Amino acid sequence: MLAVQNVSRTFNNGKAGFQNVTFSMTEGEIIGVLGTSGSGKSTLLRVLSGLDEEYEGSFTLSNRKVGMMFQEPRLMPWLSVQDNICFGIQSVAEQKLAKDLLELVGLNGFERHYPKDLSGGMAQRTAIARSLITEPDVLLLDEPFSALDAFTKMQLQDLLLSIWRRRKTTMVLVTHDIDEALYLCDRIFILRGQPGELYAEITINQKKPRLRGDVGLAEKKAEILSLLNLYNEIKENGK
Amino acid sequence: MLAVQNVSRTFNNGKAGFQNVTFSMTEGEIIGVLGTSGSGKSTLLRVLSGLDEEYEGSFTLSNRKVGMMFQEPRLMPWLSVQDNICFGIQSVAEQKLAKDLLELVGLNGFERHYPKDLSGGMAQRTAIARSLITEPDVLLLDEPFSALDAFTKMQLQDLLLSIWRRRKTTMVLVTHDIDEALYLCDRIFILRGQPGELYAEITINQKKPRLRGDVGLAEKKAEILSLLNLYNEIKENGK
Amino acid sequence: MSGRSDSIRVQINKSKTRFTTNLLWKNNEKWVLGSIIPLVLLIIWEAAARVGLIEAHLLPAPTRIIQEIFEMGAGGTLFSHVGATVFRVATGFFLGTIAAVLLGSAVGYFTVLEKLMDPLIQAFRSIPSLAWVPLFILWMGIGEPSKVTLIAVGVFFPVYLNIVSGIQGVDRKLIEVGKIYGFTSTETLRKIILPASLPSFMVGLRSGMGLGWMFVVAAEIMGASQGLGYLLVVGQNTYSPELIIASICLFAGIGKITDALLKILAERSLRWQDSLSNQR
Amino acid sequence: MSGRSDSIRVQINKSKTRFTTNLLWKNNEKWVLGSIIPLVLLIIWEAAARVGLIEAHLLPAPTRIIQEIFEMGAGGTLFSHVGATVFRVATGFFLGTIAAVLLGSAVGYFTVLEKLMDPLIQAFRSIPSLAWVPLFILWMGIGEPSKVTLIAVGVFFPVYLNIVSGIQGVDRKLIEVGKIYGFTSTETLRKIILPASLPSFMVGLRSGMGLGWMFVVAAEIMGASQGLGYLLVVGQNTYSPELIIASICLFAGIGKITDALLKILAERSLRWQDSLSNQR
Amino acid sequence: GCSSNASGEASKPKKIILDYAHYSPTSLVLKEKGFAEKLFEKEGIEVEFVLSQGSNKALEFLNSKSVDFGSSAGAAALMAKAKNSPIESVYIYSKPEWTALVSTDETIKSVEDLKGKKVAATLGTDPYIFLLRAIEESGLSAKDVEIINLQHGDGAAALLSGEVDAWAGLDPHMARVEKEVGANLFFRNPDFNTYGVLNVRQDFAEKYPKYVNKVIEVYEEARQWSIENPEETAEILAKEAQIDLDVAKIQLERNDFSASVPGDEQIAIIQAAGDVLKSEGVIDSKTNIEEVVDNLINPDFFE
Ligand SMILES: Nc1ncnc2c1ncn2[C@@H]1O[C@H](COP(=O)(O)OP(=O)(O)OP(=O)(O)O)[C@@H](O)[C@H]1O
Ligand SMILES: Nc1ncnc2c1ncn2[C@@H]1O[C@H](COP(=O)(O)OP(=O)(O)OP(=O)(O)O)[C@@H](O)[C@H]1O
Ligand SMILES: [Mg+2]
Ligand SMILES: [Mg+2]
Repeated sequence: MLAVQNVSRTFNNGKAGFQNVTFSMTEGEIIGVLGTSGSGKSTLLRVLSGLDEEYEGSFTLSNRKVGMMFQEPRLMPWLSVQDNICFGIQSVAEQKLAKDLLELVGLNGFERHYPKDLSGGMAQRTAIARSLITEPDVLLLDEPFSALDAFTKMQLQDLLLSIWRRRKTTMVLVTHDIDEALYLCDRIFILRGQPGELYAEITINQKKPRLRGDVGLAEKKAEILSLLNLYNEIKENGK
Repeated sequence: MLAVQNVSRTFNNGKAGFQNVTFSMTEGEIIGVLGTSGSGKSTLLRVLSGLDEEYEGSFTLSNRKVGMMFQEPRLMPWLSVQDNICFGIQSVAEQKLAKDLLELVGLNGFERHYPKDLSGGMAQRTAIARSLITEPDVLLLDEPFSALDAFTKMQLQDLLLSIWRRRKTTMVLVTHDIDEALYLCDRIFILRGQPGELYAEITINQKKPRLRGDVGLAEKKAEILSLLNLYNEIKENGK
Repeated sequence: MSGRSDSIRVQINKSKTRFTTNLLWKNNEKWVLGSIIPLVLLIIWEAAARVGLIEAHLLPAPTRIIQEIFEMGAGGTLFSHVGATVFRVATGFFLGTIAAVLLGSAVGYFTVLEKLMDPLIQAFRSIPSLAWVPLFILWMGIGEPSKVTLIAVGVFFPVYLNIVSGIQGVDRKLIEVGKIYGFTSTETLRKIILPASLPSFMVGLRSGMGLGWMFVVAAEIMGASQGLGYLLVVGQNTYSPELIIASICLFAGIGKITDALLKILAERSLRWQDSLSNQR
Repeated sequence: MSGRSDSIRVQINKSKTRFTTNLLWKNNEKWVLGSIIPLVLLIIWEAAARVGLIEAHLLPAPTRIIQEIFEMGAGGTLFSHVGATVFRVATGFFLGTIAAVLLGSAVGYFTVLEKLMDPLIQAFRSIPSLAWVPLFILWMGIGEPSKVTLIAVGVFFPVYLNIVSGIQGVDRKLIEVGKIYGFTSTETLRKIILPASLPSFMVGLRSGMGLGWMFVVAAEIMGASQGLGYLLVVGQNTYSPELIIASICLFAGIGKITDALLKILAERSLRWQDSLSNQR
Repeated sequence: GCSSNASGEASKPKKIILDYAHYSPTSLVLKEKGFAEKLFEKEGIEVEFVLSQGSNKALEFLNSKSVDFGSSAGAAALMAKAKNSPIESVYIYSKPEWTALVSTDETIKSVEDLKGKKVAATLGTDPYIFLLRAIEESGLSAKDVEIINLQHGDGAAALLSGEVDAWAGLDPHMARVEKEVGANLFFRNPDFNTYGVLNVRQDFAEKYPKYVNKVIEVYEEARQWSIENPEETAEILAKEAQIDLDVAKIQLERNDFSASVPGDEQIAIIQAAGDVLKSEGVIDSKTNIEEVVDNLINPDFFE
């Protein structure tokens, strides 16, 4: 479905961005991307979505409708929440869907608000709804739940799962929340360095939906933390 | 030091914001604020910092230098990272401090970049450095580490602690990360509802620095989750 | 750093009480404050004229001017002069704005077009209104079309300039959102770029309207027998200071009205802006 | 929704190769493209004049105009005319800009000042350049000061308008950052508001420069014996189309140059903008 | 301007466009009384009036075919003709004394007193020519005075505010300054004024010579009328030009409507003006003034 062949995109004479990334994805797969800040995760999504064409290497993406949620909400300040959600759709038929999504992300009663009157989390939820409304085949998500409280976050993770179950959407999910990655993804990529390189790949075979408190997942978490070179750090800090 | 007396700030004819918040703080205390998205956490900080004067009720804040970090980075787009960090200071003497902070938040080598060329996490770290450079007595932090990976996040939490140890800075920390709140705070407030109300207050007596894997903290976490009405939710989802 | 240094702050129900009592003042404050300086100036001017500090044949007293305007009003000519000019400016403004929007958005959005056409347009921008007059007479005669077109030319440039740079200043991040949805150029223009550059466009409109009023004099040199610009020129040709000043006052007054309308329009359409002005 | 529908994309080392080979073209492309349309127009005009489609006493051929300009250049008068006008415009531009920055930032930032002064200023904005002439002669005589001041008046308004609305459009979020640091009004203005409204200010400068060139004609009606505006008026009074067109061309040419300078300045100082134009 | 297109029979224009101007009272009377409309209505020809705000505008309108007949000062017509404007002067609408040298300074009593002084005039216009000829006649040269180029109205203002010592004035500014401030016209000479001439576009004259005659005919009618009704003429002028009746009267007193056929007298004066303009460089030095004037003045349409 998606095959990425040795793609690099660097800035500053190769001092930032990412390089030599190779992987492939099958339909309906959910891939998580973890990595230190500035390791090129957002840049990778920008390349995959076609926004950045200055990359080197090559990649194939079958003829699919791509949806993307950016790291910042990027709402149109002149549109109300409702209109922002409907931003990408032309037909009136989808208005119903907009209503549903508004409900699902918990923004009922805020349809008429302008972005400037939203809280950070509400803006992020609006952006989530906007990226879901076109029902894309490939969904690129850049830290979609970073500004949400634990409660809302879980709700929306489940929303994402339910969409995946219904439409077999292929997803690439950039996140900093290891639990989130473990709960949602089939494979997790770990980017490290500056420019970032694909450092490790972790496969999670458990069927979705998974149990949040699962022991197998907890083990994976320890593995990931050690891969991110964190385990020692934590011990050190905790003395 | 800080005494808040029944303060309310609502929007939309009392349908959003927060109301009837009363608490007081002693010098050097770190208070965590948890709450669902849109429950008025940022609004509370805006009121405390003096940016929003349309509140009702009253509060006293002894004559202190207040520092604030906003939920969004709010960098000046026309200033480089270096100049953004130095934005609040007048004297050249503090340039040295800027250099140190740049190092501490891990932005070495990016001094000359404009905000548009930064990754989300890097922008956030610049904002952190900017709010720390004035060495304020009261620090209001609005989800300061939301865009950072687990690794960087822990580093910066420790940075915050070291500053606290050195200067006994009083802090109000809004966060969605329960572990973070447990690691850093003396008391944790939980806001709930729309408009948000102070629903619960949890005191953590353990001395800082704490152990991240501490069992006592894990118990508190369960308590907080249940307070946020999450516990049942999780069970439900996990079936 | 000074730090916010108010030690104790107590404010109870501040906003609520404020709201009801001061509503009347709020509504009229703008007008009252706005008229203070003009009134003071008028009074000084009148006094100076009365005392004889200013000679009447150079600068007649305000009362004389108002009388002149009233006489014209009573004679019915005022209305036709004002009407003719307002009509010309309105039509010219309309046409100029349309041209500027079309050309401006094309030039602002397509780099090639900018490179092709912008240099020429910028060169034309500094040609004075008076210089256009003979050319317009030559090309279009002295009828209403050439007058309206000349005004449109005046309106065009600031609107164009503001649109182009408004568009070029649009946040790349928002445009990328459109790209994700596979927007065509026209869609991007219509749904993202134009709304995003609206603040700049509004300034352009107001600037353009100002220039429309300026160009109307040049336009009405072209064989008009009605209009404020005509009055001004007649005043200058027949050495009637009261006519000159009366027409200047009318220019200022009506110009101010049109500008106020545009300003209200701008405020209405920019409510969504998270800006200094909306904060108040 | 159309969706991005390119099935296969292969791009290897695209940016690197592009960079080296096309450097020469990149540098000159702007000039080459920019001159296409003017050149075509010139050729059509020359041809029409040669064939006799345009009568010479109405619109002389470009070669005739160029010859006229060269004659003036050879006679040494060209330089003094251009010099006088450029000097006036430059001084007026400088003064007008300073006044606009001071007044504009005060009015834009302090609501009270806006309510007090903005209405009056907006009213003055629609007074045509020609209308100011008798008043300026009255107030300041016919010397250089009144000319420069008149130009400054012309420059003032667009710069002022753009500054005020630039300031009022500044993102509240950034201003709040300043409040946290306890900035005084001047600090806020200097460190946040002015830089943030720089894009708008730059458009204002370019608009203002355009108006400076327009007002110079009105200024040079006031007893000048040198300058492009003077040439234009002399051309009109002595029925010399080649003089008129030559001065128009000079206006356009020099106006374009000043605008290009300002545009470069704008581009330089707006590098930080995350905008459409910086993306290219 | 697509005005006088021949329709059907080539010898008859569809529409005749005349100009009217505040400096030509005859044209105002003509417009007000509707003589032209009366005459041409019978032939089914439309008449349109266009306001000229100065000689230069009238000539510009002629050039661009926006009018068929335009009123200007004789010298202005000459300058345009020297630049190949296709026009002919076929009628004299008045011999105006519209210009004189004006000053508010008591010490300036003659042209000689202007030596070293500042004098305002509008380049290329009748007052300018008048000033040059006056200076020349008095034995001074143009270099002995500082001529400041100001529009007519601005010149008056500059004189009154003391910016200049004298002003080559033009009615009605002059009449007004005289009446209201008591400025003194220290040098007058009607013969230095270059007459008010009615010009026609050459192609119109060639195509419809008969109608040139007819326009002259209605102009004659208007001229007669204004000679007979000076009071009403003043009223018309005051109303049209929006000036006081008194000022209008002074202006009319300085207009001599007695002669209307262009002839040697006019040719001589215009030629003299042309020589001055040529020596001042306003008209190209290669121009043969005599020939140009000869081509310009065409009395043949009088019958
Ligand atoms: N200027 C405003 N006008 C109207 N409503 C506002 C305004 N500012 C905030 N609100 C509303 O107040 C409520 C609380 O906002 P606030 O930003 O304090 O939430 P929060 O607790 O910080 O949420 P989050 O965790 O999502 O950042 C929201 O419902 C928001 O819509
Ligand atoms: N337009 C640009 N010009 C220069 N450098 C850039 C540009 N865009 C991104 N970078 C650099 O590329 C690197 C990777 O950025 P990217 O946004 O992909 O990081 P990220 O992995 O998403 O980090 P975060 O987790 O903080 O969002 C950063 O060092 C950044 O400074
Ligand atoms: Mg990122
Ligand atoms: Mg918030």
